Amino acid sequence: MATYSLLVTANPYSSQGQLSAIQFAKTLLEQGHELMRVFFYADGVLVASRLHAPPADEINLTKAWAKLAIEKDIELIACVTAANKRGIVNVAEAERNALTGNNLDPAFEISGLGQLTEAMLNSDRLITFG
Amino acid sequence: MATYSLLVTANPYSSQGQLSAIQFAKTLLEQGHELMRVFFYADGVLVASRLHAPPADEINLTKAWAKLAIEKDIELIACVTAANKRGIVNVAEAERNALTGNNLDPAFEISGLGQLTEAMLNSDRLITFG
Amino acid sequence: MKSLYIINQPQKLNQALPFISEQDGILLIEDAVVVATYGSVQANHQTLYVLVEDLIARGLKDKVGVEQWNLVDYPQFVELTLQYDKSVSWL
Amino acid sequence: MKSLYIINQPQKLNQALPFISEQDGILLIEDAVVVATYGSVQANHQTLYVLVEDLIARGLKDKVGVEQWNLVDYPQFVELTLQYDKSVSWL
Amino acid sequence: MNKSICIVFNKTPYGSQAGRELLDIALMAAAFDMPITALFVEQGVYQLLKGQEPDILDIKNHSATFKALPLYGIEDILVEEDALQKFNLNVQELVEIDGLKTISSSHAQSLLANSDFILTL
Amino acid sequence: MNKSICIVFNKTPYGSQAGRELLDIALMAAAFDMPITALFVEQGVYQLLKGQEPDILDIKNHSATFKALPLYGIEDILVEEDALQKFNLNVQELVEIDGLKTISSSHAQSLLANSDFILTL
Repeated sequence: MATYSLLVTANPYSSQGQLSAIQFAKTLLEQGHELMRVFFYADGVLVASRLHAPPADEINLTKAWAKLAIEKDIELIACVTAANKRGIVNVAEAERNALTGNNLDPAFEISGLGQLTEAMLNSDRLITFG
Repeated sequence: MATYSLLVTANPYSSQGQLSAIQFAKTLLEQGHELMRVFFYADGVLVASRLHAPPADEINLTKAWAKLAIEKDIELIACVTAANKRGIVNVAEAERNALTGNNLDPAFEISGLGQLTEAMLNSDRLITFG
Repeated sequence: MKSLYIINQPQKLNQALPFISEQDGILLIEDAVVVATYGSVQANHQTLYVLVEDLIARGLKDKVGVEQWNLVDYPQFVELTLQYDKSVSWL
Repeated sequence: MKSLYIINQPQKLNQALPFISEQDGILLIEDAVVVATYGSVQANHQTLYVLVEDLIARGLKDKVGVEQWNLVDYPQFVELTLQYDKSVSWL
Repeated sequence: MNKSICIVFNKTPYGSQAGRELLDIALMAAAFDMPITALFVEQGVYQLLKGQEPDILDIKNHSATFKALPLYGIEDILVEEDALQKFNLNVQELVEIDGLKTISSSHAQSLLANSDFILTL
Repeated sequence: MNKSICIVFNKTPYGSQAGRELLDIALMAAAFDMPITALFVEQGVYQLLKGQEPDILDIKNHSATFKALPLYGIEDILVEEDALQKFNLNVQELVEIDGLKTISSSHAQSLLANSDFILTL
């Protein structure tokens, strides 16, 4: 059994990469492998907002990631620089930047790029979905 | 003198289109033309969030649009369907979708696609930035 | 009607060309400006423009083949959109 | 080391090919799966795979040139990432 | 006479939302009584392929909506011949839409020249 | 021996953030003492062009950061020869970076084959 980490840079709205990443994550877990961490970078961080309201008959990607994270105890980490630039902020970052509100979904964490490097060094495989 | 409307579909983070649109808007106004409306669609709606915190030495596109809108009295309209799907919501849409928070910048308005069609019919020129 | 085709990615020019009429204009902006600095375009009588601000941003202003390309700045870009009957952004 | 190159846009395959070694594998996913349904790829001994779920989504499953392409599903996709020493998403 | 609009589909589903979001524009413009042409070129011809099943990937299938275009008064539905040929497709493999026609690139050229607005995404 | 990483720049500035955001990854990986190669291929060679002035468009110029790569311990900075030729560029037109070398596509192939990780954006 192998340990995976995923790097997700795909725009959740105008590309298919987030869906592919979720499907890949589910499949590797079904096969008994371990998923250590999903690191969101570039436009990938946009999925970490809790304010999405897609049409009722369409998938909510944020909730799909959150479900996976809760059921399988997986770390979902969004890069702080990429996130702040793209309007994804938690309570602390909102205060630090004097913003009126915050939108990070509770299933996600904001952290630094070091978490990606660490995932590379401590996983057997890193797969990127862009 | 001519009346323009702009259709902005560019991702504000991973493409240059929003900047080009702002530059084009400023230039046409300097030349004495009228800018009736800027309609944001597809990934273009992402710029309408007030929660952006770009690095201090970089442009804040949301504020750049807002400044233009206030100084020159220009309508900035984000398509409601595109916006809700992409996590851009005003107070009313947040309530309607039972979301805990909202993030629409006060310089922008949320409305329907009919506002794009109307802009096409009532402007001399429609220029798209994608 | 004469149209101004606005191209903002290098690979889009060749994709758009079959649909652009002889009397039309083609304007390269953003990343597409690199196309004006190498080789030549199989244009079919269309007038070719490239946005100078986007060339300067990328350090490419002095590398444009000026016999084929007309350099325009933002004020001229606005004028072009009036000179042509409509503008088409080929995304 | 043997690498699995993952391609998700049609135009990226030709861009990536010069950098892919003979012993590597190439897997088409998402919009790139259309490439497996027309013409043939100038591959240089690499093993070629295409993701069947993405073909089915687009109504293209029966149009793949199966003499050149190996159809794999998501479980096989995961297995491929272990069979090869590393995976490379050529974005 | 109302201004006319040509909506150009040039991207494969489902890697982007372009097809879906252009359809929404087409339906809205139809409600405003604008004469509308839906033009499918390059990889956009894949939008019309029969037998799409994106639901297996949790993606909503919008290809059925193309069939409904005539109901909204959109009757000019044109497909680029060269693209079909290049991608090894034929008209029988496309969803059946009343009035769907194939056209040459040069015909597409003059169609585009004569439209008041042209939109791609 | 730490795992090695090859970071592949293949896109023009400033139409996307790819160059900028890949640089950030390179600098972070350097802090973890991973052996790093920065490889510029296809249109990515434009990242290194001298005389960029994106500030005239209110865009931050990140090209100076490439010069600083050796200070972060990143000394393998390689540029695809074929791309330079194709785009009518030469090495003298690139920013001066200690140790910058041009390589052939086949050399790039074996470099990629021997890296533990390869990242593009």
